[in-house]
Amino acid sequence: MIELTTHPIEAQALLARAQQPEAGAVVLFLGTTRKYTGDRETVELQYEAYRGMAERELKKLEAEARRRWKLVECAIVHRLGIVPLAEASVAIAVSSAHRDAAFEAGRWLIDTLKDSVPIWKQERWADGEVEWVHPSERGRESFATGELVLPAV
Amino acid sequence: MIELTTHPIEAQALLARAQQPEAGAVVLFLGTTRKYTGDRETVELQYEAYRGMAERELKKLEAEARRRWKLVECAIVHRLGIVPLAEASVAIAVSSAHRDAAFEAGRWLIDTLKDSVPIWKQERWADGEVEWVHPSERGRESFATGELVLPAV
Amino acid sequence: MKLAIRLFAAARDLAGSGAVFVELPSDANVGGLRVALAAQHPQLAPLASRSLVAVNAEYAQDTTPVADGDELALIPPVSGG
Amino acid sequence: MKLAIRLFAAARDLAGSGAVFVELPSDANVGGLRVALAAQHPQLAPLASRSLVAVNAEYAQDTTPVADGDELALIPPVSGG
Repeated sequence: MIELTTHPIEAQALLARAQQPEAGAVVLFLGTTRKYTGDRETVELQYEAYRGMAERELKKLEAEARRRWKLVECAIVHRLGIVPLAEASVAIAVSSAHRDAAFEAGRWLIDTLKDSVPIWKQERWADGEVEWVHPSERGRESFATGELVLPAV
Repeated sequence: MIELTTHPIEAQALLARAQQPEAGAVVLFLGTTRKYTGDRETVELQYEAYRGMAERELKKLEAEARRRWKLVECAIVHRLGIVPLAEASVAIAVSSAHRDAAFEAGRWLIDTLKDSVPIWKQERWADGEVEWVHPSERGRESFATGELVLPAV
Repeated sequence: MKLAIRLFAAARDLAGSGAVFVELPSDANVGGLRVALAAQHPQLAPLASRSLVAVNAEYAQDTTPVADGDELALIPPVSGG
Repeated sequence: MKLAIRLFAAARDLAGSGAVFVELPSDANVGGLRVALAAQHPQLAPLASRSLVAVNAEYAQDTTPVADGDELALIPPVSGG
Protein backbone atom coordinates (compact mmCIF):
# COMPACT_ATOMS: atom_id res chain seq x y z
CA MET A 1 0.00 0.00 0.00
CA ILE A 2 1.28 3.45 -0.85
CA GLU A 3 -0.29 6.81 -0.15
CA LEU A 4 0.38 10.51 -0.42
CA THR A 5 -1.66 12.53 2.05
CA THR A 6 -1.96 16.06 3.33
CA HIS A 7 -3.31 14.81 6.66
CA PRO A 8 -1.41 13.58 9.73
CA ILE A 9 -0.21 10.03 9.20
CA GLU A 10 -2.16 7.48 11.25
CA ALA A 11 0.56 5.16 12.46
CA GLN A 12 -1.88 3.02 14.40
CA ALA A 13 -3.77 2.18 11.21
CA LEU A 14 -0.52 1.17 9.50
CA LEU A 15 0.37 -1.09 12.42
CA ALA A 16 -3.07 -2.69 12.25
CA ARG A 17 -2.47 -3.45 8.56
CA ALA A 18 0.96 -4.91 9.28
CA GLN A 19 -0.03 -7.08 12.27
CA GLN A 20 -1.31 -10.08 10.33
CA PRO A 21 -1.33 -13.63 11.76
CA GLU A 22 1.23 -14.67 9.12
CA ALA A 23 3.72 -12.10 10.46
CA GLY A 24 5.96 -12.44 13.48
CA ALA A 25 7.77 -9.13 13.15
CA VAL A 26 6.65 -5.59 12.38
CA VAL A 27 9.01 -2.69 11.78
CA LEU A 28 7.56 0.81 11.62
CA PHE A 29 9.81 3.70 10.61
CA LEU A 30 8.72 7.30 11.08
CA GLY A 31 10.66 10.24 9.70
CA THR A 32 9.68 13.17 11.91
CA THR A 33 10.27 16.93 11.84
CA ARG A 34 13.34 17.60 13.97
CA LYS A 35 13.70 20.89 15.81
CA TYR A 36 17.47 21.32 15.65
CA THR A 37 20.00 20.95 12.87
CA GLY A 38 23.22 21.75 14.67
CA ASP A 39 22.43 25.06 16.39
CA ARG A 40 19.79 26.05 13.88
CA GLU A 41 16.13 25.79 14.79
CA THR A 42 13.37 24.56 12.49
CA VAL A 43 9.83 25.86 12.92
CA GLU A 44 8.20 23.39 10.53
CA LEU A 45 8.77 21.60 7.26
CA GLN A 46 6.77 21.71 4.08
CA TYR A 47 6.76 18.93 1.50
CA GLU A 48 5.83 19.13 -2.17
CA ALA A 49 5.56 16.24 -4.62
CA TYR A 50 5.26 15.61 -8.30
CA ARG A 51 2.26 13.61 -7.28
CA GLY A 52 1.59 11.34 -10.23
CA MET A 53 5.22 10.40 -10.59
CA ALA A 54 5.78 10.10 -6.84
CA GLU A 55 2.92 7.61 -6.61
CA ARG A 56 4.40 5.58 -9.45
CA GLU A 57 7.83 5.60 -7.81
CA LEU A 58 6.37 4.57 -4.46
CA LYS A 59 4.53 1.68 -6.11
CA LYS A 60 7.81 0.60 -7.70
CA LEU A 61 9.48 0.71 -4.28
CA GLU A 62 6.80 -1.48 -2.75
CA ALA A 63 7.02 -3.95 -5.64
CA GLU A 64 10.81 -4.09 -5.47
CA ALA A 65 10.79 -4.57 -1.68
CA ARG A 66 8.28 -7.41 -2.04
CA ARG A 67 10.51 -8.96 -4.71
CA ARG A 68 13.63 -8.74 -2.53
CA TRP A 69 12.06 -9.88 0.75
CA LYS A 70 9.11 -12.04 1.68
CA LEU A 71 6.82 -9.45 3.23
CA VAL A 72 3.35 -9.81 4.68
CA GLU A 73 2.58 -6.09 4.51
CA CYS A 74 4.51 -3.21 2.99
CA ALA A 75 2.96 0.21 3.49
CA ILE A 76 4.57 3.52 2.56
CA VAL A 77 2.86 6.82 3.35
CA HIS A 78 4.30 10.27 2.71
CA ARG A 79 2.68 13.42 4.02
CA LEU A 80 2.66 16.61 1.91
CA GLY A 81 2.21 20.23 2.92
CA ILE A 82 3.16 21.50 6.36
CA VAL A 83 4.53 18.94 8.84
CA PRO A 84 4.87 20.41 12.36
CA LEU A 85 7.63 19.53 14.80
CA ALA A 86 7.67 15.89 15.98
CA GLU A 87 5.02 14.84 13.48
CA ALA A 88 5.78 12.26 10.79
CA SER A 89 6.46 13.24 7.20
CA VAL A 90 6.92 9.63 6.18
CA ALA A 91 5.88 6.27 7.60
CA ILE A 92 7.00 2.86 6.43
CA ALA A 93 5.41 -0.23 7.97
CA VAL A 94 6.63 -3.68 6.96
CA SER A 95 5.88 -7.07 8.42
CA SER A 96 7.32 -10.49 7.79
CA ALA A 97 7.48 -13.94 9.33
CA HIS A 98 10.91 -13.25 10.84
CA ARG A 99 12.55 -9.99 11.84
CA ASP A 100 15.50 -9.95 9.43
CA ALA A 101 13.27 -9.21 6.45
CA ALA A 102 11.26 -6.51 8.21
CA PHE A 103 14.34 -4.63 9.43
CA GLU A 104 16.19 -4.92 6.12
CA ALA A 105 13.21 -3.95 3.98
CA GLY A 106 12.30 -1.01 6.23
CA ARG A 107 15.81 0.35 6.05
CA TRP A 108 16.10 -0.17 2.30
CA LEU A 109 12.73 1.47 1.66
CA ILE A 110 13.49 4.71 3.49
CA ASP A 111 16.99 4.92 2.02
CA THR A 112 15.73 4.37 -1.52
CA LEU A 113 12.69 6.62 -1.10
CA LYS A 114 15.00 9.46 -0.14
CA ASP A 115 17.02 8.95 -3.31
CA SER A 116 14.38 8.27 -5.91
CA VAL A 117 10.90 9.62 -5.13
CA PRO A 118 10.14 13.12 -6.51
CA ILE A 119 9.27 14.80 -3.22
CA TRP A 120 10.97 17.93 -1.91
CA LYS A 121 11.35 19.36 1.56
CA GLN A 122 11.32 23.04 2.41
CA GLU A 123 12.97 24.06 5.68
CA ARG A 124 11.24 26.88 7.51
CA TRP A 125 13.87 28.13 9.92
CA ALA A 126 13.19 30.02 13.13
CA ASP A 127 15.37 32.88 11.84
CA GLY A 128 12.79 33.48 9.10
CA GLU A 129 14.64 31.89 6.21
CA VAL A 130 12.74 29.53 3.93
CA GLU A 131 14.85 27.10 1.96
CA TRP A 132 14.20 24.23 -0.43
CA VAL A 133 16.46 21.30 0.30
CA HIS A 134 18.12 19.95 -2.82
CA PRO A 135 20.84 17.58 -1.77
CA SER A 136 23.63 16.73 -2.33
CA GLU A 137 26.91 16.07 -3.95
CA ARG A 138 26.57 12.44 -2.99
CA GLY A 139 23.10 12.11 -4.38
CA ARG A 140 23.97 14.16 -7.43
CA GLU A 141 26.93 12.01 -8.33
CA SER A 142 24.96 8.88 -7.66
CA PHE A 143 22.34 10.01 -10.14
CA ALA A 144 25.00 10.73 -12.72
CA THR A 145 26.80 7.42 -12.38
CA GLY A 146 23.75 5.24 -12.03
CA GLU A 147 25.09 3.97 -8.73
CA LEU A 148 21.78 4.73 -7.11
CA VAL A 149 19.05 2.12 -7.05
CA LEU A 150 16.83 3.97 -9.48
CA PRO A 151 13.97 2.23 -11.20
CA ALA A 152 15.03 1.24 -14.71
CA VAL A 153 14.07 3.93 -17.25
CA MET B 1 11.60 3.24 29.84
CA ILE B 2 11.10 -0.45 30.40
CA GLU B 3 7.96 -2.31 31.37
CA LEU B 4 6.60 -5.80 31.88
CA THR B 5 2.86 -5.95 31.47
CA THR B 6 0.08 -8.51 31.30
CA HIS B 7 -2.04 -6.15 29.19
CA PRO B 8 -1.97 -5.55 25.42
CA ILE B 9 0.93 -3.32 24.48
CA GLU B 10 -0.14 0.19 23.51
CA ALA B 11 2.07 0.94 20.54
CA GLN B 12 0.54 4.36 20.02
CA ALA B 13 1.63 5.45 23.49
CA LEU B 14 5.18 4.28 22.79
CA LEU B 15 5.24 6.24 19.53
CA ALA B 16 4.02 9.33 21.36
CA ARG B 17 6.92 8.97 23.80
CA ALA B 18 9.42 8.53 20.98
CA GLN B 19 8.21 11.40 18.78
CA GLN B 20 10.09 14.20 20.50
CA PRO B 21 11.11 17.43 18.72
CA GLU B 22 14.78 16.47 19.16
CA ALA B 23 14.23 13.30 17.12
CA GLY B 24 14.06 12.97 13.37
CA ALA B 25 13.66 9.21 13.20
CA VAL B 26 11.57 6.69 15.10
CA VAL B 27 11.87 2.93 14.76
CA LEU B 28 9.23 0.75 16.37
CA PHE B 29 9.70 -3.00 16.41
CA LEU B 30 6.89 -5.36 17.34
CA GLY B 31 7.36 -9.07 17.86
CA THR B 32 3.95 -10.60 17.21
CA THR B 33 2.39 -14.03 17.62
CA ARG B 34 2.75 -15.81 14.28
CA LYS B 35 0.19 -18.39 13.23
CA TYR B 36 2.41 -20.77 11.26
CA THR B 37 5.79 -22.29 11.94
CA GLY B 38 6.36 -24.31 8.81
CA ASP B 39 3.15 -26.32 8.51
CA ARG B 40 2.44 -26.24 12.22
CA GLU B 41 -0.25 -23.92 13.55
CA THR B 42 -0.02 -21.90 16.74
CA VAL B 43 -3.17 -21.06 18.69
CA GLU B 44 -1.54 -18.59 21.07
CA LEU B 45 1.66 -18.00 23.01
CA GLN B 46 2.18 -17.63 26.71
CA TYR B 47 5.11 -15.80 28.25
CA GLU B 48 6.53 -16.14 31.74
CA ALA B 49 9.28 -14.04 33.31
CA TYR B 50 11.56 -14.05 36.31
CA ARG B 51 10.13 -10.61 36.84
CA GLY B 52 12.57 -8.90 39.15
CA MET B 53 15.56 -10.10 37.18
CA ALA B 54 13.92 -9.45 33.81
CA GLU B 55 13.28 -5.84 34.81
CA ARG B 56 16.92 -5.45 35.84
CA GLU B 57 18.11 -6.96 32.58
CA LEU B 58 15.79 -4.73 30.54
CA LYS B 59 17.10 -1.66 32.38
CA LYS B 60 20.63 -2.76 31.55
CA LEU B 61 19.66 -3.10 27.90
CA GLU B 62 18.24 0.40 27.81
CA ALA B 63 21.34 1.81 29.52
CA GLU B 64 23.69 -0.03 27.18
CA ALA B 65 21.75 1.09 24.09
CA ARG B 66 21.87 4.68 25.31
CA ARG B 67 25.61 4.31 25.86
CA ARG B 68 26.19 2.91 22.36
CA TRP B 69 23.90 5.29 20.44
CA LYS B 70 22.64 8.80 21.02
CA LEU B 71 18.96 8.13 21.58
CA VAL B 72 16.14 10.51 22.37
CA GLU B 73 13.81 7.77 23.62
CA CYS B 74 14.39 4.10 24.24
CA ALA B 75 11.34 2.15 25.37
CA ILE B 76 11.15 -1.62 25.79
CA VAL B 77 7.91 -3.33 26.77
CA HIS B 78 7.38 -7.07 27.09
CA ARG B 79 3.98 -8.60 27.57
CA LEU B 80 3.52 -11.63 29.85
CA GLY B 81 0.75 -14.21 29.98
CA ILE B 82 -1.30 -15.13 26.93
CA VAL B 83 -0.53 -13.27 23.69
CA PRO B 84 -3.12 -14.02 20.98
CA LEU B 85 -2.33 -14.29 17.27
CA ALA B 86 -1.09 -11.07 15.63
CA GLU B 87 -0.75 -9.26 18.96
CA ALA B 88 2.61 -8.00 20.17
CA SER B 89 4.60 -9.85 22.82
CA VAL B 90 7.37 -7.26 22.70
CA ALA B 91 7.65 -3.65 21.54
CA ILE B 92 10.81 -1.62 21.19
CA ALA B 93 10.55 2.07 20.32
CA VAL B 94 13.68 4.11 19.79
CA SER B 95 14.13 7.60 18.43
CA SER B 96 17.20 9.57 17.46
CA ALA B 97 18.19 12.65 15.51
CA HIS B 98 19.12 10.56 12.46
CA ARG B 99 17.87 7.17 11.33
CA ASP B 100 21.10 5.16 11.55
CA ALA B 101 21.03 5.16 15.35
CA ALA B 102 17.34 4.28 15.60
CA PHE B 103 17.59 1.34 13.19
CA GLU B 104 20.81 0.00 14.70
CA ALA B 105 19.67 0.36 18.30
CA GLY B 106 16.26 -1.19 17.57
CA ARG B 107 17.87 -4.21 15.95
CA TRP B 108 20.48 -4.60 18.68
CA LEU B 109 17.87 -4.34 21.43
CA ILE B 110 15.61 -7.10 20.13
CA ASP B 111 18.55 -9.38 19.33
CA THR B 112 20.07 -8.89 22.77
CA LEU B 113 16.76 -9.10 24.61
CA LYS B 114 16.15 -12.51 23.03
CA ASP B 115 19.53 -13.71 24.29
CA SER B 116 19.73 -12.24 27.77
CA VAL B 117 16.39 -11.42 29.41
CA PRO B 118 14.88 -14.19 31.58
CA ILE B 119 11.56 -14.53 29.80
CA TRP B 120 10.24 -17.77 28.36
CA LYS B 121 7.74 -18.53 25.65
CA GLN B 122 5.30 -21.41 25.66
CA GLU B 123 3.91 -22.53 22.31
CA ARG B 124 0.31 -23.64 22.37
CA TRP B 125 -0.11 -25.60 19.17
CA ALA B 126 -3.36 -26.23 17.36
CA ASP B 127 -2.75 -29.99 17.65
CA GLY B 128 -3.08 -29.65 21.43
CA GLU B 129 0.57 -29.82 22.39
CA VAL B 130 1.90 -27.27 24.84
CA GLU B 131 5.65 -26.73 24.75
CA TRP B 132 8.11 -24.45 26.48
CA VAL B 133 10.65 -23.05 24.06
CA HIS B 134 14.19 -23.38 25.34
CA PRO B 135 16.54 -22.62 22.51
CA SER B 136 19.09 -23.48 21.22
CA GLU B 137 22.44 -24.93 20.56
CA ARG B 138 23.55 -21.55 19.27
CA GLY B 139 22.29 -19.70 22.32
CA ARG B 140 23.57 -22.39 24.66
CA GLU B 141 27.06 -22.32 23.30
CA SER B 142 27.08 -18.57 23.25
CA PHE B 143 26.25 -18.53 26.93
CA ALA B 144 28.99 -21.01 27.67
CA THR B 145 31.70 -19.19 25.75
CA GLY B 146 30.74 -15.70 26.80
CA GLU B 147 30.38 -14.77 23.14
CA LEU B 148 26.95 -13.33 23.87
CA VAL B 149 26.60 -9.72 24.92
CA LEU B 150 25.60 -10.54 28.44
CA PRO B 151 25.68 -7.92 31.15
CA ALA B 152 28.86 -8.32 33.18
CA VAL B 153 28.26 -10.55 36.22
CA MET C 1 7.61 22.41 -31.35
CA LYS C 2 6.78 24.18 -28.11
CA LEU C 3 6.72 21.99 -25.02
CA ALA C 4 5.78 22.70 -21.42
CA ILE C 5 8.12 21.56 -18.64
CA ARG C 6 6.70 21.17 -15.16
CA LEU C 7 8.71 22.72 -12.36
CA PHE C 8 8.84 21.91 -8.65
CA ALA C 9 10.36 23.21 -5.44
CA ALA C 10 13.23 25.67 -5.97
CA ALA C 11 12.83 25.45 -9.76
CA ARG C 12 9.23 26.62 -9.49
CA ASP C 13 10.28 29.45 -7.20
CA LEU C 14 13.08 30.51 -9.57
CA ALA C 15 10.73 30.58 -12.56
CA GLY C 16 7.82 32.04 -10.62
CA SER C 17 5.62 29.44 -12.26
CA GLY C 18 4.75 25.75 -12.12
CA ALA C 19 5.76 25.30 -15.75
CA VAL C 20 7.74 27.01 -18.53
CA PHE C 21 7.68 26.53 -22.28
CA VAL C 22 10.68 25.70 -24.46
CA GLU C 23 11.03 25.76 -28.23
CA LEU C 24 12.59 22.56 -29.54
CA PRO C 25 13.23 20.97 -32.94
CA SER C 26 10.81 18.17 -33.68
CA ASP C 27 13.45 15.42 -33.33
CA ALA C 28 14.63 16.60 -29.91
CA ASN C 29 15.77 14.44 -27.03
CA VAL C 30 16.18 15.12 -23.31
CA GLY C 31 19.75 16.38 -23.83
CA GLY C 32 18.49 18.96 -26.31
CA LEU C 33 15.72 19.90 -23.92
CA ARG C 34 18.27 20.62 -21.19
CA VAL C 35 20.27 22.90 -23.49
CA ALA C 36 17.16 24.73 -24.66
CA LEU C 37 15.81 25.11 -21.14
CA ALA C 38 19.06 26.66 -19.87
CA ALA C 39 19.27 28.99 -22.89
CA GLN C 40 15.65 30.11 -22.91
CA HIS C 41 15.28 30.30 -19.08
CA PRO C 42 18.72 31.21 -17.79
CA GLN C 43 17.48 31.65 -14.20
CA LEU C 44 16.93 27.88 -14.17
CA ALA C 45 20.31 26.97 -15.63
CA PRO C 46 22.28 26.32 -12.42
CA LEU C 47 19.60 24.13 -10.81
CA ALA C 48 18.72 22.42 -14.12
CA SER C 49 22.30 21.23 -14.48
CA ARG C 50 21.87 19.36 -11.18
CA SER C 51 18.43 18.02 -12.03
CA LEU C 52 17.00 14.98 -13.75
CA VAL C 53 14.29 15.13 -16.37
CA ALA C 54 11.17 13.00 -16.30
CA VAL C 55 9.29 12.12 -19.49
CA ASN C 56 5.74 10.92 -18.89
CA ALA C 57 6.46 10.55 -15.17
CA GLU C 58 9.51 8.31 -15.64
CA TYR C 59 13.14 9.26 -15.12
CA ALA C 60 14.71 9.82 -18.54
CA GLN C 61 18.22 9.87 -19.93
CA ASP C 62 19.70 12.49 -22.24
CA THR C 63 19.17 10.15 -25.19
CA THR C 64 15.45 9.69 -24.47
CA PRO C 65 13.43 11.30 -27.28
CA VAL C 66 10.79 13.90 -26.48
CA ALA C 67 7.68 14.46 -28.58
CA ASP C 68 4.78 16.81 -28.69
CA GLY C 69 2.28 15.77 -26.04
CA ASP C 70 4.85 14.27 -23.65
CA GLU C 71 4.51 15.24 -20.00
CA LEU C 72 7.91 16.72 -19.17
CA ALA C 73 9.21 17.67 -15.73
CA LEU C 74 12.41 18.97 -14.25
CA ILE C 75 13.33 16.95 -11.15
CA PRO C 76 15.76 18.79 -8.86
CA PRO C 77 17.61 16.61 -6.35
CA VAL C 78 14.88 15.10 -4.20
CA SER C 79 14.60 15.51 -0.43
CA GLY C 80 11.56 13.56 0.68
CA GLY C 81 11.52 11.31 3.70
CA MET D 1 22.78 -25.19 54.57
CA LYS D 2 19.44 -25.64 52.79
CA LEU D 3 18.76 -23.18 49.94
CA ALA D 4 15.72 -22.61 47.73
CA ILE D 5 16.19 -22.38 43.98
CA ARG D 6 13.50 -20.68 41.95
CA LEU D 7 12.33 -22.52 38.85
CA PHE D 8 10.70 -21.22 35.68
CA ALA D 9 9.12 -22.51 32.49
CA ALA D 10 9.95 -26.15 31.71
CA ALA D 11 11.99 -26.44 34.91
CA ARG D 12 8.97 -25.48 36.99
CA ASP D 13 6.82 -27.97 35.11
CA LEU D 14 9.40 -30.76 35.58
CA ALA D 15 9.60 -30.12 39.31
CA GLY D 16 5.91 -29.48 39.71
CA SER D 17 6.83 -26.47 41.81
CA GLY D 18 8.14 -22.91 41.50
CA ALA D 19 11.11 -23.73 43.74
CA VAL D 20 13.04 -26.69 45.11
CA PHE D 21 15.43 -26.97 48.06
CA VAL D 22 18.98 -28.25 47.90
CA GLU D 23 21.35 -29.20 50.72
CA LEU D 24 24.76 -27.60 50.28
CA PRO D 25 27.95 -27.25 52.32
CA SER D 26 28.30 -23.78 53.80
CA ASP D 27 31.20 -22.81 51.47
CA ALA D 28 29.34 -23.76 48.28
CA ASN D 29 29.53 -22.02 44.94
CA VAL D 30 27.29 -22.12 41.85
CA GLY D 31 29.15 -25.11 40.45
CA GLY D 32 28.46 -27.07 43.62
CA LEU D 33 24.87 -25.96 43.51
CA ARG D 34 24.50 -27.38 40.00
CA VAL D 35 25.91 -30.76 41.09
CA ALA D 36 23.67 -30.85 44.17
CA LEU D 37 20.59 -29.82 42.20
CA ALA D 38 21.10 -32.57 39.61
CA ALA D 39 21.77 -35.19 42.32
CA GLN D 40 18.91 -34.24 44.63
CA HIS D 41 16.37 -33.48 41.84
CA PRO D 42 17.30 -35.81 38.99
CA GLN D 43 14.22 -34.86 36.94
CA LEU D 44 15.84 -31.42 36.54
CA ALA D 45 19.29 -32.69 35.57
CA PRO D 46 19.00 -32.60 31.76
CA LEU D 47 17.56 -29.07 31.61
CA ALA D 48 19.80 -27.80 34.44
CA SER D 49 22.88 -28.75 32.45
CA ARG D 50 21.69 -26.37 29.70
CA SER D 51 20.70 -23.61 32.13
CA LEU D 52 22.37 -20.65 33.75
CA VAL D 53 22.12 -19.85 37.43
CA ALA D 54 21.23 -16.43 38.77
CA VAL D 55 22.35 -15.29 42.21
CA ASN D 56 20.41 -12.35 43.57
CA ALA D 57 18.90 -11.69 40.13
CA GLU D 58 22.26 -11.53 38.33
CA TYR D 59 23.75 -14.13 35.99
CA ALA D 60 26.40 -16.04 37.92
CA GLN D 61 29.37 -18.20 37.00
CA ASP D 62 30.26 -21.59 38.49
CA THR D 63 32.84 -19.89 40.71
CA THR D 64 30.34 -17.44 42.18
CA PRO D 65 29.85 -18.23 45.90
CA VAL D 66 26.38 -18.87 47.27
CA ALA D 67 25.36 -18.10 50.83
CA ASP D 68 22.36 -18.54 53.05
CA GLY D 69 19.80 -15.87 52.16
CA ASP D 70 20.83 -15.53 48.50
CA GLU D 71 18.03 -15.48 45.97
CA LEU D 72 18.89 -18.34 43.62
CA ALA D 73 17.23 -19.16 40.31
CA LEU D 74 17.71 -21.67 37.54
CA ILE D 75 17.54 -19.88 34.17
CA PRO D 76 16.80 -22.27 31.30
CA PRO D 77 17.66 -20.96 27.81
CA VAL D 78 15.48 -17.89 27.41
CA SER D 79 12.94 -17.40 24.64
CA GLY D 80 11.42 -13.97 25.13
CA GLY D 81 10.80 -11.51 22.34
